[in-house]
Amino acid sequence: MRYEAPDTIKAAVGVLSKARGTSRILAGGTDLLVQMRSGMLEPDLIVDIKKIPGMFDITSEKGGYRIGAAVSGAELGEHPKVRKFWPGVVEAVELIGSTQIQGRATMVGNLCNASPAADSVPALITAGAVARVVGPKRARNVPVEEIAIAPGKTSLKKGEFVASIFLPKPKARSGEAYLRFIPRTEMDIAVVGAGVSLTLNAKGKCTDARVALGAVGPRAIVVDKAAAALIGTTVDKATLDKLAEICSAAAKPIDDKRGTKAFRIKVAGVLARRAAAIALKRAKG
Amino acid sequence: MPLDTKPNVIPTTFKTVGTRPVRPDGVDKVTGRARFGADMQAPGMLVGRVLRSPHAHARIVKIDTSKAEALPGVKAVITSKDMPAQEGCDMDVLTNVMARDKALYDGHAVAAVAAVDAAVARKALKLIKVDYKVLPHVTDVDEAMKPDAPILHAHIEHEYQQDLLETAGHVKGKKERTLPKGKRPSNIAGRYEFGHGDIKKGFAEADVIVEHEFTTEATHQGYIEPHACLASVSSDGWAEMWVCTQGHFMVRDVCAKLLGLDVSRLRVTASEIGGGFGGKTTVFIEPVALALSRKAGKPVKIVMSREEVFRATGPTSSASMKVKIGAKRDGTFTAADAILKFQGGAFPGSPVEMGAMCAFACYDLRNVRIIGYDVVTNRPKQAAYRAPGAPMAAFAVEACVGELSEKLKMDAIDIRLKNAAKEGTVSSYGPTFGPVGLVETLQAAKAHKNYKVKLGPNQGRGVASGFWFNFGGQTCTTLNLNSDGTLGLAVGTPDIGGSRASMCLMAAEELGIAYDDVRTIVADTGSLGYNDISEGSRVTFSSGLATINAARDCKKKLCQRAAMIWGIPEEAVEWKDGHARPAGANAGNFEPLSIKELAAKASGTGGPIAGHFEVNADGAGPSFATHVVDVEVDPETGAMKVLRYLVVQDAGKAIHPDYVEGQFQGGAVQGIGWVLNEEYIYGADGRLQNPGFLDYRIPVCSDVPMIDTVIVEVPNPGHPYGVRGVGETSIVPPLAAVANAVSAAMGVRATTLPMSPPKVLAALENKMRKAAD
Amino acid sequence: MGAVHISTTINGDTVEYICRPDESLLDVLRDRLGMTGSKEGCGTGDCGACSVTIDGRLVCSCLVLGAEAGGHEIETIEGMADGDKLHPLQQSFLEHAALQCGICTPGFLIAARSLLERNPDPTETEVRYWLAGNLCRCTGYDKIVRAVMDTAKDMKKKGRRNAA
Amino acid sequence: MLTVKLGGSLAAKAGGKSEFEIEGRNVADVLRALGELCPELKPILDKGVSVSIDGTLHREALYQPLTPANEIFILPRMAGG
Repeated sequence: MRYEAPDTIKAAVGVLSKARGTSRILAGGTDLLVQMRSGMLEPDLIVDIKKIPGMFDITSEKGGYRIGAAVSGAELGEHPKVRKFWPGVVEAVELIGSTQIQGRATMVGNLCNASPAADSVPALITAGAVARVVGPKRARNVPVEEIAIAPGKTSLKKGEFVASIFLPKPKARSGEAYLRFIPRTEMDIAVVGAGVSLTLNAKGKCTDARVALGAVGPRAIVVDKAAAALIGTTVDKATLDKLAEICSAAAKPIDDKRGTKAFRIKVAGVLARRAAAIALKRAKG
Repeated sequence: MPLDTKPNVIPTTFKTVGTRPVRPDGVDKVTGRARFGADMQAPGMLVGRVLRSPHAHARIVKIDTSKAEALPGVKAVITSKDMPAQEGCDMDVLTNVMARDKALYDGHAVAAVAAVDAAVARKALKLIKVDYKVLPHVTDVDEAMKPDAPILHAHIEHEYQQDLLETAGHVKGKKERTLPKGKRPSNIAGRYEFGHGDIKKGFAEADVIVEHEFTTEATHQGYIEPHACLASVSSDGWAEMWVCTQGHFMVRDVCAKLLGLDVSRLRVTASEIGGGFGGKTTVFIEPVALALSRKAGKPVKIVMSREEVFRATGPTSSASMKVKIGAKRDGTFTAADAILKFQGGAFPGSPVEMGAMCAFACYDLRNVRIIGYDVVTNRPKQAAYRAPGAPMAAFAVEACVGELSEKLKMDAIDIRLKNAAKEGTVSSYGPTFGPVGLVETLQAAKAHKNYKVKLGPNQGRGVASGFWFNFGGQTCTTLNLNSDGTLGLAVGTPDIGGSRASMCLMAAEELGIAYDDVRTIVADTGSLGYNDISEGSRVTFSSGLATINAARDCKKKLCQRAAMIWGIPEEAVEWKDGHARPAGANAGNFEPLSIKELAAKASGTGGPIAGHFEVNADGAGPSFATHVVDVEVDPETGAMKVLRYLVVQDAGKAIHPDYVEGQFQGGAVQGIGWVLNEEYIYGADGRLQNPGFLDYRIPVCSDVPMIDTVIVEVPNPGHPYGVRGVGETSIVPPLAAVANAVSAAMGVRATTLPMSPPKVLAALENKMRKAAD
Repeated sequence: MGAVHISTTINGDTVEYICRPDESLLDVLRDRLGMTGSKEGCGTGDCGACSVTIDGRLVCSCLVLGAEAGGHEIETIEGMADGDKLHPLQQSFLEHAALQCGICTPGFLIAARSLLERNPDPTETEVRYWLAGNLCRCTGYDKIVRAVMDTAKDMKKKGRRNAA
Repeated sequence: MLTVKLGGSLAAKAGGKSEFEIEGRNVADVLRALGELCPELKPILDKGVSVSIDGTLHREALYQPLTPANEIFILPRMAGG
């Protein structure tokens, strides 16, 4: 196994493109090292991107913020502006693992590990986040929902990696939230996750919404029907119950060691409803 | 103590005992200096690794190690061929540490390598080619009992007829039906029965009868330190081992037997031990490390990975149980019946007998019967886990007691008080109890503020009591007086929870000196006589008893020296407050001699002064406990929150109250994990699906509240200071206490553990559906 | 597999080592540098027994490669006491009997110190969630949480006294 | 005559008989006599059992003196955690 720590994106793309066998990007390493340890994965090349300038930066851009690929959950959580604009995204990222994991784990890593249960992904989707993908060709911007295509699989091509994630400026009177269910209070992988974002007009009617579910399908599920159910309403109790129903119906989970199908279907609705209620509160300010 | 007829006078006041000083090994443990199993190095040390079966049940057709042996850096490769059966060795243990003709569970060791480093060792394992013939497997206890289940051991036979009648419907899916008569190969390794009276008659007298079937999953002790050992066998056959174990004398004797060594040629030193809870009372990698070292001619260190710990050490049994209790309107129990079926993994020896003996031990029953089945399955051989067998049995029994209190509209503590075992009660397992403290724990629990807190919506309160025997066993200690009057105490029982502090306290108390003047060490197998394992909550009792008597022996010698110095008869000298004093006026008028002065004069008065005591300690008094817990259930998700938790337990005498409370709290939280989230999950392929702390979910800090404790002290007449073991009883009530609380909160009886949220939510929806139609 | 040469700072001292690229920082600390105070309970970041800080940030050393540790400030349990003077948390753990077997203790101490550096006055809930990544199987956490909270109180009192 | 009771698996091995009248002065006598009365028990007795005398558990107190007044229970050997 080879370990490389290039100091430019160009150099990183270079080694990745030339590499034979399996190569992996190392940012926080909280998934990578576990996979290596278990023997699940024996990469021939590891490219540590933390020496590349900008990877640790959180920079404002067109009213939004660009988060570098190596920014840890802890650092993100300590950024007052980001926390104020996207509390749901920050909370979702902060749910990933323990304090120790937070010291290393990155949002980009959580996205590119392509786990169906990744906590930050539903929240990033509902926040309308866009990934900056760099590679042999010129950099492209990809909506986060298009990165993961199946468990452990991404749409990234050989030589490509995600250099940063852009969180667009939230609209006025908008709010978002992410909730997940785990058996314990900490340290577990999400059994179900639900992210909701919504925007209200001056009259308190919902004009725009996004709903995404985690851990109930091979990848995060964007539930447009649920969003549609919110739009045009004041997000009253009846609407929330309808939202729950739609989300439960949209969930396509499996039985596994972490939860049953029936449980995930029911709880997907419950969490979506609860997340929407929090988002509503936040939108009202 | 055998042959000791002196009446035991238990002091009522203590100077040192009962205080809470800092433990002697404390500073090393907060600074990272303490050396645990994996922390030891040896010159030229090799890394040992074990190859494990990926199959739950498979015949081992052939093992080709040639490629691994040829790999540069590999110094030894072994299989069962290198560990031939020795005269009189325990074949089950030998077969468990290295599979012979069959792999009996996922994770069963089939070969091992020693190499210059971990990378080479890992590579070598990949080069070993094992040719398996996969066989049908069974991991569920009820499935394994079926007459047509896949058979693990041809030599285990059982006569089915009678059981199927007796436990009709217990062998699920197999109602009474005709079977070939006589013994036939089976996974039922034993059938045990305890009890007395006439249960038919008893149930006939009952006004209310409660009956339920229960299941519990296997759980792991979950000690944070994986098994580790460093073995070094030299060419002349002398061997040394450094190992984290609850019993280094056991490790020495068992390994010597398995490998055909003279016991005297193997010296074992116990490292600091990072948790055991029963899981380190047997051997796994130790004989393998010795065999590798013998073959390689170099020291070999084996450290298990966490995955190996889960797949290949000894979790406890899973259980399938049926309990029936009858009571009169006034709450008096008229009869109790239980059938317990425990699978103990791939070899006989599940703790079902102890579970059967503990099941109804809390109650004074005229008519009681307990039947236990020991069943083998394709799972790792179970090892002891804190009060082995008792928690599951208590879960089933206390759940029924809880339901009786509801049906009879009686307070949960009152109904237990009404039937509580006390001095003179004929226990459900036979013997008559001496002085015991169950009633006292129930009264203290009822008086505690937690029992009076008003509960909110979706909240429930659970109560449960529990029992554990506590053991004594072989113990040998030496107390050496140093030239400056300080003392070195050598015990042979590994310190798994602060026992060195308790030993110092007892020695200091007996000699009337300061706690800091005594230093306790856990001596290696070459320095002391045989000591049984640190198990059965026996250490503070047994090593404490031996320590106190060694101190008395020491005092006697000190008095002799003083008598010599004063030129008066030995009987005329008494020991008080750390000084030898003339006993009364007519003994003569001499300045008392302090222990320091006598130590300084030792060489001139006959040489070193040391106290010794050797015993097979008896008279360990049982410890009873009562737990009260409040939980809240989220009716929409089945999530459960423990709001407050109370442990009340009889310690006989708390030597170091901090560590007594620590045992109470630790046991309670292990129990909370067992009832809420911990379980061995097997796939259809018979492989363990959750061999790690991510999905084997032990409680984390944010899962639990503070654990309130009340120490009850009903002295144990079998110990000089009245000590009872406390380590194990604390894990007996929690399963039932939490289950009763959750049942109360959601209004449905929880009968399967763990009560993970999916199960709780399913139960709630079931209830609503029922209410709907 | 090409070994990597690393120069870094551990507990204030410059340290140089050579390691394989797939070796964790924990392996390096324990097996190459003889610093066995950091423990391996799982090797997958689930137990926290290997907790160290890197540039003041709490991490599991089993989830860091030795190869990436170059040029950082690493703090381990071996550096927690100031000579023979224990850190207040170490003293408090002893006085509260906040350890039984002691295998998880170094990890808890490093994690608790990093909590008190950021939050000198934590609530019980904050303490419990911050320490959720440190598993203890012996104590039920009660005495550990008390030890951390009492240390926070004492340090605040001292702080006030020094200020006055 | 000592009255000796057997618990659990031991009674099963003794052909279901759980109470014996035995001539003897101590535990050793009792175990020897039981071994002779029920050969199926012998291997278990040799491996080691727990003996409860008046409610106190003894592991291998072979020469513990016994009188007809004692309550004597032979129980399976126990292991703890």
